[in-house]
This record gives sequence, structure tokens and C-alpha cells, in this order.
Amino acid sequence: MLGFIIQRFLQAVVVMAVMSVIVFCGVYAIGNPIDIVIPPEATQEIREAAIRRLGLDLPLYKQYFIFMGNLLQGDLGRSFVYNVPVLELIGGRLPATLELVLISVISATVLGVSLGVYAGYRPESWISKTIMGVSVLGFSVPSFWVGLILILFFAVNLGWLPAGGRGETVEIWGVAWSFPTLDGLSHIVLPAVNLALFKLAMMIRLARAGTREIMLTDTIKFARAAGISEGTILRRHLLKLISIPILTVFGLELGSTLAFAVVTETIFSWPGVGKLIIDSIGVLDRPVMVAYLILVAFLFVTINFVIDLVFALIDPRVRQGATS
Amino acid sequence: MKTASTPLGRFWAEFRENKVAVVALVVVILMMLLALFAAFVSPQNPYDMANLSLMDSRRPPGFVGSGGYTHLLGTDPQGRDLLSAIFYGLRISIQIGLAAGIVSLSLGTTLGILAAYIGGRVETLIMRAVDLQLSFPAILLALVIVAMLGQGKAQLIGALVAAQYAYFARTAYGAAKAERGKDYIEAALATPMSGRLVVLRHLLPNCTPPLIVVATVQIANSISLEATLSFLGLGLPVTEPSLGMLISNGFPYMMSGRYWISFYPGVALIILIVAINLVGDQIRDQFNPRLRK
Amino acid sequence: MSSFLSIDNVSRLFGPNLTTGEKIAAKLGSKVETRSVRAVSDVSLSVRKGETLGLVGESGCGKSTLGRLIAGILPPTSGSVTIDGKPVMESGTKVTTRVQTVFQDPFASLDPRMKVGDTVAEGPIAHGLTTKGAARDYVAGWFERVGLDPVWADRYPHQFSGGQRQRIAIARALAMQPDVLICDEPVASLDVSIQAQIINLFLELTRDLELTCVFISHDLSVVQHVSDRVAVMYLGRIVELGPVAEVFGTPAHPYTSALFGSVPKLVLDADELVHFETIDGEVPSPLSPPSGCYYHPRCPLASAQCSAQQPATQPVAELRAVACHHFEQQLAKASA
Amino acid sequence: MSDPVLSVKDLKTHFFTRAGVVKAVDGVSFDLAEGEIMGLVGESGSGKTVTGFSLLGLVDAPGRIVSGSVRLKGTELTALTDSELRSRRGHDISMIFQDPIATLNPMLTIGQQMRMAIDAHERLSARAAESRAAELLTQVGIPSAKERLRAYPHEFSGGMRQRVAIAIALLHRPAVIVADEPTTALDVSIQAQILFQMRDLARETGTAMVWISHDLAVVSSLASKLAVMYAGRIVEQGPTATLLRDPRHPYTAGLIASLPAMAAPGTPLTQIPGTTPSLLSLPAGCPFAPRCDRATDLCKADPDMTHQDNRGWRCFHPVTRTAEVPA
Repeated sequence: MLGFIIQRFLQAVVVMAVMSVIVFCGVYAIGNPIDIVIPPEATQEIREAAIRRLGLDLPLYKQYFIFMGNLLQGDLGRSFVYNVPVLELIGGRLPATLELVLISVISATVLGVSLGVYAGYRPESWISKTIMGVSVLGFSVPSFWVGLILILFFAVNLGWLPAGGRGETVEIWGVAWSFPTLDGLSHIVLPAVNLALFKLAMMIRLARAGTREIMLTDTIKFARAAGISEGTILRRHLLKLISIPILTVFGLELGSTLAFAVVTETIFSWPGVGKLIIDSIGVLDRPVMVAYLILVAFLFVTINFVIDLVFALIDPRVRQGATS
Repeated sequence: MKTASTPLGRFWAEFRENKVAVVALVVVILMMLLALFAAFVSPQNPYDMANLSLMDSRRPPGFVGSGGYTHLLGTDPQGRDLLSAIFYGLRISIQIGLAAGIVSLSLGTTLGILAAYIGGRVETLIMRAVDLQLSFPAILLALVIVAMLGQGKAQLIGALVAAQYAYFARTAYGAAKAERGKDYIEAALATPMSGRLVVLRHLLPNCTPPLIVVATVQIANSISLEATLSFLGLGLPVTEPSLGMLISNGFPYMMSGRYWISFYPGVALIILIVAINLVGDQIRDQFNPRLRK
Repeated sequence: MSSFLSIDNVSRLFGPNLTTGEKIAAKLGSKVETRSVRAVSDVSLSVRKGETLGLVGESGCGKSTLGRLIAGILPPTSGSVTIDGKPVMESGTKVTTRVQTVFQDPFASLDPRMKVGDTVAEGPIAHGLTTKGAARDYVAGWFERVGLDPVWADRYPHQFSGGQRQRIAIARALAMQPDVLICDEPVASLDVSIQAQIINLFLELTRDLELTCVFISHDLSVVQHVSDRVAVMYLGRIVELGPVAEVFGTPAHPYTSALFGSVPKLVLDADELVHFETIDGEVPSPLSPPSGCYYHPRCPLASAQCSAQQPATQPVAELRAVACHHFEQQLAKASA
Repeated sequence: MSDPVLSVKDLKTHFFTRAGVVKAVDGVSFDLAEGEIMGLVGESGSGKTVTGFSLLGLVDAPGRIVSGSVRLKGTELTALTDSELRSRRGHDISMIFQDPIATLNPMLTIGQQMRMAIDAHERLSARAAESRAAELLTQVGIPSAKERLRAYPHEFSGGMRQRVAIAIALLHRPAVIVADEPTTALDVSIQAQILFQMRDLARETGTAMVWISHDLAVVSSLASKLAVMYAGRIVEQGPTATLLRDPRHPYTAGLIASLPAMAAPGTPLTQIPGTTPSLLSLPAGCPFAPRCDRATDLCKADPDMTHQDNRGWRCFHPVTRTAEVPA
């Protein structure tokens, strides 16, 4: 168990180090930011001064070490464009994204697992077939197009829900949140549905496949032979056994949804980090890009690490070091 | 009932029984033909600027334009006949999806099988890199790479491959690792026969079923991802619009009720992706030994 | 006794493959399995030409690993295997076709995507025993030899029953014209009525082709039927070796005796139920084998010497050897 | 003799697959008295396992019991509703499986799994349930049972897991246990321990058993009577010793004669020619006829069970000569 945790922790650290190098080099290969920061008519001296000020004259590895040194002190640099600390910029927008992502992924998981387990438990019923049909659709339809249709239908045609923005927010611990207000909630519905749809389809498929396989195992047959009721079998055996693949995917999806929010935030003008990064890529605002990517990588690694810990808690084989 | 003796024959006999999958397969083939012969079935060449007139832009379905024919699905902001633009867009989407799919399939399969077969440090190195990449969302990766490489078909395919080869590598690795432990591989190696021969004659053919499944899913994903990137303005140039670009172009007009510019290309895109996924689903079910009786 | 197949002091270790994290945890004092498994431990055997040696033992005793070491599938950690004085493996690679293997599960040992005729022809073509053009006739000959219709060469494995598949697997091994055949539980996954067919085929072929054989099985009655001599394994070591009738008739090792006693036998005359002679306890984990004689915790004859000192292999009679401190006592008990 | 505790009459379980109807069990009848162990012997595909599942009403789709009767202590099981049947399973009739690794849930402790099996039929306090579970574990030969209740399956060896499964099957002192090759996956030394113990348990508790096996030797040392299955039906049944010494059905005779122990070492074994038939394309008449050296035109019709004394066989040309028994 301890070995397992240390191993995973070491892996996480290595992954972060590798990611930071890749991201740093990758982002620095893109375009020349000077052209954006400095007006084209500026003199050579101003240009050179700017290059020095931004540290762009140093060799790449030095720039990286300076960056890492600053990073470890919590300083991710200043945005070329907004000229504010990147951390402040991203920090201000992160809650909006987190709010959206958490609401989507959690509701997609809860609903998806329930529907998927049902579809796997009674694969022949027409309800299951409908669920699966809808999930193929949810799996296939590109997220951005669903977003458009949602806006077209609920915002433009019916006028029930707002098409964009965050609506009224409430400050909790100094951070603005949308979900506690009715107006905020009405703003979050469409983007959340948009973001959740793909995850929902995926969870349904996963839960159904898992259920079908588990229901055919001897564990379930043996439980039935012992006279245990179907309800108990579902609650105690199936849910426990299925939790492992679900949890794995939940972790992965939490991260990828964070990334996919880029699309949804663009469509619904949701003021989160996704929209920020798209804008930054457009104007080559390097510090923001680097910081964002490293932040996403960090969130990813953290989520995976936490998921591994949870594994160790729920699976006795991992906990007692019986894994091969 | 006659039972076919070749593996492919048996496969088709079983596939045929799922009517939905057969219809989906027909749709996929039909759409590929449409894309291939776009020049012959389209009323207009949408890439020829000389053909386009701004007089005709943003007209609703059924409008008879300056070309003298009916725009069945209306026109886009550049005055293109939407139906023609969809056929041509389909071509680009399928081209890119297939190209990215085939390149990532080859790259990923090679890496995955090598990792599984050679083992040791090579295995650790390849699979660590693959897992690292898998834990990172494809869309972000593609975004950054497109931003890095600039716009264009080759760059786009490159970005899609970089975002997707890892899925193939993982799948090939998993399959090859499982097959590697089976006696028939052991038996071939124990003859003894060269590792290269065993990999090519035994290991690779037996890893194909899961790879085919992943390939269908990933081709559908490539198409969807390409559309998404184009929608975000990071895809192909506006002069040769893919389906995603068409949808993106129509987005600003949606609020004013001119829904068709975004809607119909989207429908075409969805039919294509859904059809590919339905075919993929059937193949997956057929290959899943645990669900077989 | 002239030895044809020689196994000299062969050992095979399977390492524990600790992760970095586990190593650190071990340093921090956490309990981590660090010992490697000695699946086969210092085994020496010699088999005469044309002889069939049976290899018996319970699961995990290392009999399959030993079979793989002899067949050149696994390289030994130390020691060597030679056929007629020539090594089977050199620096981890198999260098001979003179030893071939028949595997346990004919459903797994044939490539499902290859016509069975191609599977049989593949090796002989690669090693120049036949040519691509002549392969069909070559395969047909071996198919007939193992009792299969040659026209079936164009079929796929799934079109055959288990017994037929095992015949194909035997044909594949024999088509390489080996001198030594390793049979790893060749009938264990077959139905009872089919087992007899395959055993008969095996007896016929080894006699006609003068094959030297190592026959691995957990089924003592099968080994008893086909082997000339038998080696009994326990936790990676050979505990007893000798002619079949003598080893099973008057076991010199208490484990052989107990193993033979716990095999259910067909009871024809007992209207009263038979009493089993069971061995107490279970086979210890090979990760942490007991001290001295590995069998001493379960042995009724165990003494202080047994837990302190590993018994050496010593001759009992002509062709017989045993690794037990108290074999005389055991022999006396067995003959009584 | 008292009424049988389990009485099966003309049981038929068919699977309706895409390729056709598979008659996995096609007219199986037998009686089982209290405390009696019956060996149900057959090769793979003979229908012995499906028979076992049919007794508990646990046949998965696309299979179902199409006709016949299963009477357990006088109750017709095939007429019960799902929930009535569930209340019998594990209580009056339970089952043990072949692979002990696959039967127990790796995520739950032994105690939790036993508790679930207890709760399915009885309301017991936590303490009473625990002592019942521990008592059963001790009975099947698991030392320090109370502590072991808190252990997970992976902490047990294969043999120990099978003992746990047996303990779960015995929790409510069922009248009948169906054991589906429970020792096949285990080592011989462990198999012997468990066979020995099961025999004693049956005697002590009066539990009757249907012991399914492909191994004649295993059942011969355990069961007091045997039923031999071939292609979905019982082709011969009778007291173990009589049946093995003096088999009437050519298949039974062939099975016994083909055992390596029946021939001198190194000599050819008596073999049954051909392969087991596919249940999808059974020949008309006696299904064994194509492999049988005694078959005549008469065998194109399906033989009925011939009864004599306490045994029976389904054959027009039964073997009459007493099989020679080597010492």
C-alpha cells in the first residue's frame, strides 16, 4: 500500500516535470510574441528592451529554469496582453470553469451510471434499446453543434433560457459562483447540458458494458444460487464491482471535460479559463498559454493521484498490495 | 443455414443479422461515394469563386439563385449552394478523418506491438509516454499543435495523429500483450522461428479485431475533432470549407433565425459520425468474446 | 546408462520486479515481498533415447516451467539442457529444432486465424524440412500419421473438436522431425472418451518414431500408463525419481506416497466408502518456502533434521533416487 | 424407504439460439433421498451443468426449462414464482461452483458475503449472524474462523476459497446441494481433503448432494449412486458399485474401459471412436449410435429407459457380460 502510494506519487512528479518541459518548449515554438506586444512602428531599441524585459533573449533552457524557479514560488509570469499576473488572470476565471465542469461531470456520472446499469441489466427491453440509441447519438454528435442547437431551440426559438454569460453571481469565500442564484442557475443549464451530453453517453456505454459482463460472472450466479435478492445483488455486488472502471473513467473525464470546456465556453460565452485560452492562442499570449497548460496538467495529475488513492481505499487487493 | 468457413465469411454472416448496422454501413458507403463524386453530383463547384455571387448569400432553402437552379438547402454567407458545399465539405472531412485514422493506426499499432513484444525497457518507455499522452485530453493537444504548426491540411492531420495515435498504441499493446501470452505464439517461437516472422504472421493478425473497433471510433472522432477545430477557427482555410467551417460560418446568423447555414452541415456531419459509430458498435459486439454464446 | 537428453543443474528464478515506490517503501520499513521465486531449483535429469519420462506434481511445483526450460522456450537462470551433447539454447536463444512441444490447451495453441495446414507447414518451411511447393504433401503425410483427413488442412481451428485440435498440435510438433517431444499436460483439457484416443496415438507415435519424451501431467494414472520412469516434483525440486512401477508401488518419499494416496481411484468393489489418505495443510507459498526439506511441515515422518537441513538426492536402488532424510523408514512403511 | 427429498421427472431445458434449438437437457429424471450423494457424470456438453442450474431455476437466457418437474421436499419448483423460488435457493437447495476464484466477490470480506447470504433468508442479530458464519467456517475446516471473517477472498488459497463457498452453501442447512465440479480446479491433495469432508458433512447433516463431475474416479469414491449423461439425457443410472462393475450402456462401459488404470501400462487403451456430437445436430434415435460398436438398425429409434431392480439404462443392446476387473 505504502509502496503503491509512493510509486504513484513519484510517477505524478515525473509526469509534471515532463509536462512542464514539453509545454514550455511547445509553446515557445509558436510564433514571435514580440510582434503582438510591440507596435510594428516601434524602434529597434524599444524592441530590444522589450525582448530583454520579457527574458526572450536568453537561451531556451535558461528561460525554462527561470520559469520553473518562478513557478515553484507561485509566480507564473505576467500576461503579455493584459499585463497582469497570469495567476490572477487564471485564478479569476477558474471558479467559473470548475463550477461548470463539476456540475456536468457529476450529473452525467450519476445519471449515466443509473441508465447504463439498467440497460445492461435488461439488455433486451425497449427502454434499454432507447437508452442505447440516445447514447450513440450523444457519443457521435459533435459537442459544438449540440451547443448551437441548444441555443437555437431554447434561447432563440423558445426564449426560455439565456444564450450566454454567467448571470447573477454570489460571492462565497471571495469567489463568485453562479449556481446559488436562480438567474445564475438558468445561465448554467444550457452549457452544463452541452458539456454533460458526451460524458453521459460515455458513462451509459461504460456502465452497460460493465454490467453485462459482471452479470454473467460466477460471482453473480453464486449470489443468486444463495438466494440473494436481485436488489441486493445490484446494490452490493454489481455497484461495488462496477465502481472500479467507473471511477477510472470518472477521473479521466473530469480532466478531459476541463479541457473540453474550451468549446462550450466559447459557444456560450462562459467567462472561464477555456475561453481565455482560446483567446490567448489567437494572440500568442505565451505566459497565459504555458500557465494554463501546466495548470491543466497539474489538475490532471492531481486527479489521477487522488483516484489512485481512492482505489487503494475501495479495492482490498490494491490496499493490501496484492496487485501483480 | 450455411455456415461460412473463412473468418471473414463468418463475420459478415453475423454482421448481416443486425439490420441497423447494415443500414449504417450502407449510409457510410453512400456518403463516401458522395464525397468521392462530389464534383458530379453537386449543382455547383463551391470552391470556384467565379461561380459565387454575394447576391445569393444567406438565402433560405428552396431559393432559386442567379445560377438558375434551386438551392435545396439554401446558401451560405459567401453565396455558396449549401448542398454542394456539404458534398465538398464531406469530402474534406472524410479525407482528413481517414488520413489521420490510417496514419495513427499504423504508428500506434507499430509502437504498441513493439512494446508488448520486446518488453523490458522499450515497453516501459513507450507505454509511459503513451499513458502520459492518454491522460491528456486530445482536444487540447490538437489545439496546441495546430496553434504551433499553423493551418493547413497536413498540419491538421498531424495534430489529429498526435492526439490519437496513443489510443491505437494502447489498444495494440493490450491485445498484443494478451496474445503474446497465449500458447500459439509460444508454440511458434518454440519451433524456433524468428521473432519478426512470429510478429507478422501470428501476433499482428490476431490483434486486428480490437484495432478495427478502435479505428472506426477514432475515424469518427477525427472527423468530429476536425469539425470542432474548424469551428474554433483553428482548422482549415475558409476558401475550402469543411463541414465544421460551414457550421462555424453560420453561427453568427443563427440568432437571427437563419438556422440552415449551421443546421444542415451539422446534420450531414452527424449522420456520417453516427453511421460510423453504429458500424463500430456492431463490430465491437461481434468481437467481444465474453458476450458470445 | 547412456544419456540422450541431459538436464544439468538447471534452475530458474522469477524475479520480484519491484517498482521504485516499493523499493522506497521497503527501505522505510514497509512489508514488501522482495524475494524472488525459485520455480525450478537445481534439477538434474538424464533421459535415454526412446525413453518417456513422466513429470508429476501439484500446480505450482514447477513441472511446467521445467518443461519449458527443456523445450528451449525459457532460458534457465543457471545450468544447461543438452540433446546428444548439443545445447538446446545458447545465450537465451533456442538453437535447435530437435526438441518440440505439445501444449495443454489445443484451443489456445493453434493460431485461430491461420488454416491448420499452414500452421503445421510453417515451421518445416522455415527450417528447410520441406519447400513451399511440397508443403501440401508434406503436411498431408503428417495429418494421416496422426489420424486426420488431409483435406482438412484448409480448415480453421474452430472447425475442429478438442481431440482433433490436439492431433493437429501433435502433427505440428512432429512435422519438425524432432528427437525429443515435450508434452505439457496434453490430455488434461480433453474429454475422458477422447483422452484414450490421444494417449493411444501418443504411445503409437513415440514407439514408431523412437521419440524421447518428457510427459508432464498432474494425472498420475496417465503418467503411470505412458512413462518408463517418473520424476515427482515439489516446490521446484525433484523429490523422487525412478521407474514408474517402483515409484508408485513402493514410494521412497513420503510426499510421493501421500500424493498417490490422495488421488481418487475408481472404486469398483467397495460398497462401504473408501478412506482417503489425505495430506494435511496446503502447499506453502514458493515466495517463502520452509527451511530444510520443503515438505517437512506436512510430513508425518519429519524430524528436527528435516527442518534444519535440505536432504541430498541419493540413490535408493538401481535407477532410483530420492531426496529424503527418512526414505528408509518410508520404504519400510510402503512395503509393509 | 422414505419419500425422496428431490425428485426430477422428465426435465427438459432448451436454449433457443440463433443457430437453432440446443436441447442441453432433454428428459432427465432421477430421485435423491435424504443424505444421499448422487454422482452426475458426463463429458463437456453432455448437459450435466445445465441440469444443475435447472434444479435451482437459474438458467440464463436464451435458455429455459421447457417441461418436466423438479420436486423439492414435495414442492414443485418449476411452478413457483421468481420470488418464491428465490426464497428456496440457498435455503432448501444451494449450489457450489467449479472455480472458487471467480465465485467470491473480491471487493467484499468473507464475513460480509456470508452475512448477505444469511440475511437473504433470516433476520439475525449481527452477533448471531457472525457466530453462525464462524461456526460454518470451522465446520468446513477453516482455522481461526472468527478472524478470517474479516479477510478478503484474495487472502485465501484456492482450496480455502472453495471451503468458504461450501460454508455459504451450507449456511441454512439446505436439503440438497448441487456441486458443479467443485474440486476440478484444485490440486489433488486439496481435492482429497474436500471430498473427504463433503462426504462426512452429508452424513452428519443429512444434506443430499448432486455431485457433477467428469471424473468417474472422483464420484466413485464419493457417491452412493451414479447417473451417466450423454447428449442431454441420462443414459444409465444405478448404485455406484453395481454400475461401475457391471455397466449396461455401451457408453458407460466404454468410459470405464478407456481409463488408463484399466489397461496394463504402455498398452493401448480401449477407446471410444469419434467425437462428442454437437447438440445442434443430434442424430435421430440413440445419440450414441454413431460411436457405438453394438449399434444396429434398431438404434435409429430412441430407446426408453429400461428399469431393472434399482438401476436403469437407455439402450436396445445393453452390455450384459460383467466387465473384467483387473486387480
